Formats: sequence, structure tokens, C-alpha cells
Amino acid sequence: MAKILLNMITQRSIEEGIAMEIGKPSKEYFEACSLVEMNEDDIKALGITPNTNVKVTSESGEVIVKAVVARQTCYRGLCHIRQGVWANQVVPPRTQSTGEPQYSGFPVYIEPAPFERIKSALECVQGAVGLWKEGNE
Amino acid sequence: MSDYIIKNGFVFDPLTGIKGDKKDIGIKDGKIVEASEVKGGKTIDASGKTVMAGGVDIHTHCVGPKVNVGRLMRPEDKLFRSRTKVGNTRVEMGFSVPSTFATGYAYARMGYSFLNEAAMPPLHAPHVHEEIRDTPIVDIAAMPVMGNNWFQLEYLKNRELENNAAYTAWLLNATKGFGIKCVNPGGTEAWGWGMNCTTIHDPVPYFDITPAEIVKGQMETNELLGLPHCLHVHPNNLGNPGNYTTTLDTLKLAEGIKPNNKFGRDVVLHNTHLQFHSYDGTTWADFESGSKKVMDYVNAHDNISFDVGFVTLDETTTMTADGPFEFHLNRLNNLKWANTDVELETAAGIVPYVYDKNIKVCDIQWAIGLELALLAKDHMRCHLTTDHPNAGPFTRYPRVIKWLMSKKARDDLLHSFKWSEKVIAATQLESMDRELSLYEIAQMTRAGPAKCMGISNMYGSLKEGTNANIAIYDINPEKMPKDPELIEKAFSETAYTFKDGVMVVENGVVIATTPKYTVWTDVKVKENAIVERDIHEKFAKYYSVGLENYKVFDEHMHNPRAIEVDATN
Amino acid sequence: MPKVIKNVGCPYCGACCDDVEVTVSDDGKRVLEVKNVCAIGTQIFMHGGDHDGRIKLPRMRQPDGTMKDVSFKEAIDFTAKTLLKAKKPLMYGFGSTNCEGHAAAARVMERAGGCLDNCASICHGSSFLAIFDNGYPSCTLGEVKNRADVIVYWGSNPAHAHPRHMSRYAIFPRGFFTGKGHKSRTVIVIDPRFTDTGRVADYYLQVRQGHDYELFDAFRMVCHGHADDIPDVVANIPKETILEVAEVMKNARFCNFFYGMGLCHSDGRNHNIDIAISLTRDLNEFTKCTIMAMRGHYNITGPGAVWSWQFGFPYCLDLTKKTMVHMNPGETSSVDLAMRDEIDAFINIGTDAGAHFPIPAVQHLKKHPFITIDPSRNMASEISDLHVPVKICGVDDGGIVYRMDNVPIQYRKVVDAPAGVPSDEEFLDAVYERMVELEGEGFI
Amino acid sequence: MSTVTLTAKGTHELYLEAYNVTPDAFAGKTADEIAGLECHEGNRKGKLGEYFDIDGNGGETAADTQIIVKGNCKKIKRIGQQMTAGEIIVESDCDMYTAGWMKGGKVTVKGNVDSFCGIGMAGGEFIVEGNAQNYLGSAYRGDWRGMTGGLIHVKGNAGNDVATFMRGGKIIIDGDAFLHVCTHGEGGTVVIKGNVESRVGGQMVKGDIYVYGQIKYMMPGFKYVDDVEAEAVEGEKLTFAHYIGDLGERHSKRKGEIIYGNIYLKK
Repeated sequence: MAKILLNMITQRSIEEGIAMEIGKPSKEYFEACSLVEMNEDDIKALGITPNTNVKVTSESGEVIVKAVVARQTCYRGLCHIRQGVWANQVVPPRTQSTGEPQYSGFPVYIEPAPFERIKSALECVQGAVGLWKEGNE
Repeated sequence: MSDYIIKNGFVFDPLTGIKGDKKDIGIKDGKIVEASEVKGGKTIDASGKTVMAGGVDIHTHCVGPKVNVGRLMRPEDKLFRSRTKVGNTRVEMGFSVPSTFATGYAYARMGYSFLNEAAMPPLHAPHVHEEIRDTPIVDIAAMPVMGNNWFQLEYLKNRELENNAAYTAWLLNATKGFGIKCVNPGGTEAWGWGMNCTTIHDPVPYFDITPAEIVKGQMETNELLGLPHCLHVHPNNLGNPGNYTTTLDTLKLAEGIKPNNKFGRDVVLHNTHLQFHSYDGTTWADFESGSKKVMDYVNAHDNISFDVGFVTLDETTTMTADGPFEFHLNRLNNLKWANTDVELETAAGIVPYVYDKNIKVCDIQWAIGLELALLAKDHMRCHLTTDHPNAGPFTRYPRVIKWLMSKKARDDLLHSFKWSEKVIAATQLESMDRELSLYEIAQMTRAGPAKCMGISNMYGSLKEGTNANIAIYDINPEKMPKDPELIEKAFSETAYTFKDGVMVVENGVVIATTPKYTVWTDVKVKENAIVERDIHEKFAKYYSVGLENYKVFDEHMHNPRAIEVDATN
Repeated sequence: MPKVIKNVGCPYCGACCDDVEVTVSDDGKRVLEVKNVCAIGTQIFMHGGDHDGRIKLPRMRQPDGTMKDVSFKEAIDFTAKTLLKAKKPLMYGFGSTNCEGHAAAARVMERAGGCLDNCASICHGSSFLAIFDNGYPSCTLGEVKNRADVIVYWGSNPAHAHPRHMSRYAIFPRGFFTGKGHKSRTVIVIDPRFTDTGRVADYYLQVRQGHDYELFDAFRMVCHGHADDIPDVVANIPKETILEVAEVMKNARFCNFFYGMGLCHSDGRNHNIDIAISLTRDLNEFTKCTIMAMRGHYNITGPGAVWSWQFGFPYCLDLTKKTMVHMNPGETSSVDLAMRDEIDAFINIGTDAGAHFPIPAVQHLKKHPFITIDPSRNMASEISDLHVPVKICGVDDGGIVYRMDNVPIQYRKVVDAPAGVPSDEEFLDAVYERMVELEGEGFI
Repeated sequence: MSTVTLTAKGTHELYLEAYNVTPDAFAGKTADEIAGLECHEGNRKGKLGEYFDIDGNGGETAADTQIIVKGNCKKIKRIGQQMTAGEIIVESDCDMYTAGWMKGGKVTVKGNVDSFCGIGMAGGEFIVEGNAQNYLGSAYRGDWRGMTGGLIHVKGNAGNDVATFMRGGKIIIDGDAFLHVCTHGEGGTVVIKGNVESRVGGQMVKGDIYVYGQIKYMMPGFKYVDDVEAEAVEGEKLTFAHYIGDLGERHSKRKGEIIYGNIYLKK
């Protein structure tokens, strides 16, 4: 098992769009967005099999998501988390004075975290502002 | 609502022939009445002041999609250049392309009450009506552009005038539009392929029709329907040296066509912003005025009218449905360029432009505008515009009036130019002594445009029974100021503006607002199955929006005021 | 009898499909079936009207952290007072509000003296910055359908973000001069990922992420006669490919660039679009060429239009002076305002800043009063002090929206909202009236 | 020269917009009158006296007025905005638009400045002893007239968008710069003594850029032509590799010769 440095982007996907309209607290949204899409060889380089949980760490935060092989292929070195709650745990808020955060193209470390739990959307957001309690779902 | 008597003002009302007589004007229930009919109303002392009907702007780009792109793309037009709000009005932003609030308030401060938005892309009609709602005080009409519309190109090519008329009536109804506007007829469709039509005989790609056929056909259609306004044309070849020949070719198309309407309109063709179409010379190097050649023709033919499009020597924003022209302009000045081609209908381009008084061409353009107005014999057919914001913002009308009324004012400026000798050589302005009178200014700014648009029963006059839209300027015709700057000042901010009988401006400050109206033309025509079928087919196949969503919904119209036209016979 | 309503606009993406057919229940309260709509749009219609999951009353956060139902009157009063108390409140969102709502919000924030911003701030704001600097040679979508024979999707993925875009407007439809549909068009996709859109392309260029600007420059070099000076590889694309694709663009009859977040969100932001606009302009020397932003929400173009005509700026408005308006993204943009702690109250309307802002920005915003106005529960509502439910524009409220090409589309109401739930406009107008009541005279 | 000393009290909760802290506004005013000048904290219109202790009177004209600003100015915007003459010395960090649209005189900041400083500058001198953030010496949104004259000297680093739409004047950065230097440049000179990430001279029409360190990613539109000796900063004669570009951009001709933008990369 290893830790690798990748270039991360976050974009819209149709799965995310459908799930978002069903509701952000829904199971569909959780399943659509709490994963990181990578090149197959980068997953191998991590020493894990696809569908293993990983920890993604950026300059501004960290998040646990599931590593999957990107169907919309990422070249080696590039990874993608669908836009939304989990991606935004690590997206740097710096805007280059344009108003737009660094959603595309920022360095992240990815390391295997097979035994870590993926937080729910609500836990991620409420947790960040001190409102999270068990049973809030 | 209060009633008023406006006492002792010098009244100028060309539509009733009043030329500066001292006369009292009454306002009752929002209408103009005989002063004696007002009992117990408030008295406004207008002694030593000039009283005119509310101004009528026949050609301005004040609302709609390209105006709004102009606002959006120019934040620098707001930076340190906006008026600081006074009182409890909404904020007023922008210089060359003001916000809707700034537009309404500024026109009201200048004593205007009616605006004709000169180019409404039909597909964007709901947008135009949304902006009309947010433009306070002034009533607005909008003309759908029809010089490059696929339906009409086909009907006119086949000389199916009745079908063209039926479609035109449908389009006016669908867009809640006012009249027929043609911009660079055929040339804008050619721009769909990056091309243009620069003479009236250039064939339009694919459609195989010429601009001449479009203009003539639309003029005939207009008179077949009997619309209040005549055909309103921005001819081909705008802004190019030597283009006065294209202009004359276009104007000649009106020969033999007679007005047919019940609105008191005498003309069949209105050439807008004639200044941009009166250029002589062959290149920018030998560029010179062609105003005399054009005005000789205009003065001799009384079924055509024009507005000037005065260049005001400001930094402004050009915008027109003449898409290829804006691309061309952008290639000259290399500033930012916006363009929108509108499916089946039209296009628009927007480019910021600096009319720099140190540039010879700009100064010649400035002179040409003034020459046209000074050469005109009938100011009922010569209207004051700046083609806002193309040749300058409408807020410069008072400055234009100063130049027209004072030889000293225009000579001082002419002689201050860096290239003044060259400018003088290329124009005739220096030799012209004429100074227009307040009566002629009233013709140019209210009576003439109202008559030409067929709305003189409602606007542009102080006739009893018309809407009480009145401007009172702090200028005494018996003691005209020596300092021309005072003329500009007086026309910039009225002493009082009344709109529908409500005092909306007092001493140059907006103090109230009032319900304002959207003026449109409701034409009844015979049922026409061919046109109905064509409409359904084009919407099903080629438009990107559904027919049922294209027509402006009634709830999206703001205070409609329909002009009824029965063309069923 | 269930009723079928035709020509309905879809309240999902900026493609604003207006051919949706909705079947509603007898009582006009529920949507039973929808036709001509993508998978995402279907979900939205199904959430409109009066159903069990719908929130019908405002919810106010209690000291113990739980939410309690309150009346709309209380919600209006709380919102008005929050705005009046703040020195620099921010109202942000508007991706799913009609234009009437945008106008109402502008009136409220002008009076309150605060900042007003829309989702473009974190989405196509870069496009606005580029338009400010370089213009926008564009067209309506029907022009693309009727004329365009070369379509470039650059940093955009309509297969996922605008599901019916390719079939309605860009690749497949048969237009007037494009009678053969797909066969008459060449499709070029440029994206660091081999997306589902890339799969329908005739040319797919896997650009190195963050280096689009250089690739645009290389294309421009071809237009300016410097093809020979292009380095062997630019942004991972070999010179031969660049030359080949440049020829396709130059030889088009009508070429259109559709670009998306791939340009807006990566390094350089606006400059990636700015240079795309320059390339568009260059190509007009050879052919006809236009460019269009793939705007996200169905009416995110709306606030840009409404606020431009009201104030002259499309987004990031600072109305704090009350006598004039200032705009400068980077300063007056929501995420920057949040990160720099420039503001002291936050209203999230018709969007979900809780889910879509980087989390540190959310943490900063949460230091101050935080209100959400939105039909449904979302991440922002779940951290708010007050959540006000409103009608869903395009489902239980009508109004004008602007499609991605600035074409206004008049949306229809298809079902009734639960009784008592106001539209955005109605709620904001009530807040304005309450502010006037608390302070005195309103605008004339 | 009269000196007015302002000491920030730190009483503002949000950012303070001190657009009247200029020699032009202070000239001819007593300390009391200066205290009455307007400023803004959000939507609250305040007076300078509420936020600063003010000592000393303004000179007769802007040119003979010096302003020294003490205390913590990290959250104060617009100091020196649109000034035409005189001098301002800020002893701490300060925020956005410092020396914005400046026409003359001198501003010295002893700490760091935030973004949009020296924006739209037309003349005068602006010295930053620390770092500057983004859009240093750039143009206001939409304006094609960026910096047209004057000198900006940042002794530390700068962020992205240095000198966008620059048309004249000079910017010297002793440290590094990030992305986009002189984008849309139409004149003027930028000297960066450290390294730059990328996009130097993109869409550049005219102007000169000197880089002493490395450019990580060179624009494809710049082409090496020759080595030259030049003095980018007075007294520092060095040898540079000379590139012309942006070959993807329009260029005008003068006397039959095409005028390009220039990048000089230190050998």
C-alpha cells in the first residue's frame, strides 16, 4: 500500500444530477458522489483493488471516499470526484481573485483507507460547522 | 391625482401650430384640457419658461437583449461614471448604456415621455417586455426587426405581399411589436455565413432576393396593412466611405409609394441615423461629407423622413442588428466584440467605440450630423436622435440642441479640433450660419417623430385631449442666453416634467413615478391558412423554441396600450 | 381525468427544453407522468406539487440545534430584521428562481445595502470576466441547429450535464442547412477525460488538465500564419493533430464552440475563455464561428440578465453604498467574501451553498446568521438558522427564464403548490414590505 | 510638506473602505476636518475620525501633503485610491485597491498588500516592501486601459494576473509571480526577478517582460530569436534570451516591421 500524489478535478455527472434531485440526504446521492474516479494503473499503484475506500487529502481538507476505475477515462495522474459534498471537503477555496474556487486542478494525496468509514453527506456538512449529532439523518 | 394649470409659459406645439405664444395649459385627470376647465388645481408658474409636449424619441436602443449585452460587457462604463443617486429612486448605473432605471429617469429629466426601441429581435420579445416593465416613467414601443426574417425573405421573393402582410400582423401580435424595422436588409442574413450585402442589389445567399426587393416589399406591406408608423430602415452599407450612393438608391425605392393609414402619417419610409449613411470619399483617408447630396434628395421628396444619429464625440457603445458591420468595426478598433445571431430572424453586434475629437474621421462624422439637420427644409421630417448609444448616449441630446441652436457653440468646438483644417475642408459646417429655433427643435424632438409614427393623437402634442405629457424648460425665448452652455443646461434638466398628468420631475430631480405603458400595434387581418401552415412548419422544424412559448404571454406584457388597425379589407 | 399540459419548460439545465409534456392528476396537485425529458428533469417534476415529502412551513433553528416549524409571517420578520441589522449581508443563489424573483431580490438587497450574487460566481463567472475583457461572439441554439457543421465541445460534457443538448441543438438535429443531421456535422471534443461526449466525437483531443490556454494559443498561431512555429507537442497534443483539427475548423461553413467548467474552473479561469473568444474571432476571418457557454441551471442566465438591466452588472454586486453599485469578482464574489470574512449575514436562495461551496467557505459563512430559501431540504437548509420553503419555479410556479443562449423562455405552472407556500418573488416582496414597515418610506 | 498621521483604532468589525485617505482629500484641511471625511464599513457610512486617531493638518495642496498610516490596516481598502500627488506611507499590511487608479505621488506600504493594488495606475510610484496578491497593476474588469504609467515595485512575491492589459509604465517584482503576466499587454515593462509558473505574455500585442528566474511553462506562441544584452533595471546589465510573441495574437506594423511582444529570459 502506498500514498500517491494526483491532480484532482470535480465535475458534474448524470448520476450525480439524478441523485441530487432525488435529494442530497438520499442513498442515491451518497452512492453517486462519495467516490473517487481514477486511472486503473493509479489504483494498482496504490496497492489496492478497485472499490476500496481511500483517504483523499488536499491543502484544505480530507475526505474518505471509495476508489473506482473511471468509466470516463482519466489519464494517469488525474482523478475525479463528482461535484458535491465529498469533493468539496477537499476543494481549495482559493479563487485566483476571480470568485471561482479551485475546483479543477489541485494536488491531492491519495492513500488506502480500507477500514475507514465514508461519512454521510449530512455528517460531512453539519460536522464541519459543529451541528452534527447521531440521529440527525 | 392633482389637476394643474401651467400659466404664462411660452408654448411651442408644432402639431397645433403654436409658435411660442404665451398660453396657459390645463391638466385634468391626466389629460390636457383648456385651462379654464381646471377648477381648484395647482398652479405652476411657467413665466419666462418654454413649454413643450413630452419628447418623443423615434429611434433609441433603450431596452432589449443587445442593449443588455452592452451593459453586461462593459463594467468599465460604470466605473466612476455613474450618477450618484439622490432621493429615494432606484440606483442609476452606467454612462453610455445606462441601466433601465437610469434610462427612464434620465429621459424624464430631459422632458421625454415616449421612446421607440428601434430593434427588437422577435425571438427575444419577452426580454424586451421585461425591460420595459423596469424602465420607469416613459412609455415604450418596440419594433421587431424584419429585414432578414426567413418567412419574409421567402414571401417577398415570391412577391406574395398578402402572405407577407398576414405574417407581419401575426409577428406584431406575437411579439407585441409596434412596426416594421429593417436593418441591413439581407446583409444580416448573409452574416449567418460571415458575409454581407453592401449594395441594394447584392443577392442574399441561398434566399436569392436582393435588399432592394426586401425594402420595397416591406414598404408595400406596411401600406397594405396601414400601420401607424412607416417602414423604418437602416439601409445597407452603413458607416463606409462613399455609402451615400447606397443611401440614395434605398431612398429612391420609395418613389411612387403613397402613404395609406388613418393615423395622419405622410411618409412611407423613415431612414434612421442618416448621418451614418451620408459619407462621401473612397477610403478613410479621403473621407468627406456627403450630406448635401443626400439632403438635396430628401428635401425634394416629401414621402420620406429621417432621424440624424448625431455623433456626440463621447466614449460609447455601438450596437446594431447589422452584425457584419460590428465585426468590421471590431477589426478597426480591436476592442471587445459581442455578437448574437438569432435563428431565422436577425443578428446583433456590440463594440465599444471612442469618438475621439483628436481623430479626423470622428470629427467629420460629428459635422455631417449637424449638416443634415441644418440643411433640412422640413424639420417635421428630420428628427433628433443619436441612435443611442451608437453615435452617443441619449443624455447628450441637450448638447446636440446647443450645437443646432448656436453657431458659436459648434464653431468653438470645430476650431478646437487637432485636425480642424482638414475637418473644415471635408465638410461644409463652418460655412453654415443657420441656427435652429425652439419651434424647429420642438418639431425635431416631439411633433415630427409623433406624426411619423402615427401616434400624434396621443403623444408629441399639447392638443386638448392628449395625454398630459409636458416638459417645461427653464429657457426664455425672448431672452435667449448668450452663453450656449445655458441652452444645454436647460434641456438637460427640466423645471418640470409631467407624465400622464403627474409631476415626475421638479427642478431636475425625479420626485415621483407613474404607471407607464407599452404601446403596440394590434392588426386584424383575414385568416390566412397558408401563413398559418408556414408558421407551424417553421416552428416544428427550424426554431429551437416551441410556437406556443414564442408568443409573448399576456401576463408578461406591462400595461399594454394597443393601437388598433383593421386590415381585413 | 388527468390533464396533459404541453410545451412545458424543463427546470433542470441551461438547455431549457420547452417541449415537455406533463400529465397531472385530476386535482391538479401531482405530476403523474412526464414525456420528452431527461432522467434528471423527470426527478424535478416528480418533486413538485402537494405531496407528503414537501415542506410546507418555514423551520427555525432552536437553541438546542433542532428545527421547529414557524409561520411565514415569523419567517418574513426574521429575514427582514436580519437584513436590516447586518452591515453587509449577502444573498446568493438564484439558479432555480424565475426572473421575477431575481428582480424582487434586487429590490430587497438594494434597500438592505448588501451584496447580491448568483451561482455563476462559482460556475460561469469566469465567462463573465472573459466577456468583460473580450466580448462574446455568439448565436442562438437554433443557429447551431440550422447552420453549424463543425461542433466543438471544449471542457464540457453535455452527455452528463445537458443530456438533451446534443440531440436538440448541436449534433443530431436536422436543421435548414443541415438536413443530414449528424452526418452533416464534424464533432470535436477536447477534454482531459475521455468522457461520454468524447465517445461521439470525430476528433477527441486529450488535453493536459490545466493547459487549455496553451492549446488555444497553438490554434490561434495557425490562424495568424505561424503554424510552423508551433512546438512539437502542446498540452499533450501533437502538432500534427493541432494542424489537422485547425484545418477542420477553418474549413467549416459554420463552427461553434461549446465550452464548460473545464475552462472555467481550472488555472487561469477567465483567461481560458478569453483566449477561446480570441480564437473564435480569428476564425471569423476564414469562416463563420461562434462560441457559447454551457450554462448549468435552467435559469442561471436569468439573474445575469435581470441585474445587468437593473444595475449594469450580471453578478457579484456590492450594493452597500446604496447610491451606486460596485462589482469586482475576487472581492465581491461570494466565496471570496466568505473566506475573507467580509460579510455578516448570509441568505442562500434557490441553490445549495452547503453542498457546493468548498467546506472552509461554508464554515466562514456559518459564523453569521444563515437563512435558506429553497423548496426542498438540502445541505444549506440543514445548517441554516431559518429554512423557508417556496414554490418550485417551472413546476408549481411560472415565469420567464433565460436559456444558455440568452433566449427568454416563458415557463408554465403545471401543478398547484401546497396552500400557503409563496413563490420566491412573493416571499421577497413581503420581506421588502416588512423592511419598509420597520424603516419608513420605500423607493419611488 | 505637512504630515498627517492616522492611527487605525481597529474599531471596524468588517472591512473599512477608506477611499478618502489621499493627499488630494486631505489637502487644505485641518485634522478635525479630515476626521469628518466620509468612509464606509459595509452599508454604514462613517467618518474617518471614528476609525482613526488623526494628528496633523493637510498641506495646502496634495503635493505638499504627506500621510503616515499607523496601526493595523490589514482590513482597510482603497488607501491612496485615485491620488494625484503627495505621499502616503502605510506602516502595516493593507488591503485591496491600495494605490488604485493612482495618477501621481508616492505610496509606500511596509507590509503586504492584497489583490487589485495599483490597478489602472496612470502615474506615480507605488512601493510594496512585502508581497502583493493578485491583479497587481492590472486593469479594472472590462477596461482595455490597464496600467498606463508610473512605477510599481514589489519587494516580495506577486500572485496571478500581474499587469493584465498593461499599456505603459513599469512593474518590478523582486520575488516570484504566479500565472498570467502581461496578458493582453499592449506596452510597458514588467521585470520579475524570481520564477513564474506559466502563461507569460499570453495574447500579448506589445510590451517587454524580463524574467530572471525560470518560466515553468512557456507559451507556445513565443519564439526564440536571439540573445541580447539589456538593462531591465537600472544598473543591472545582463544577457537575456530574447523571445517574440504572442504569435497567436494580432500585431501592428511600424515602418513595414511587425511589432511583437518580447520576453527576455535571463541566461
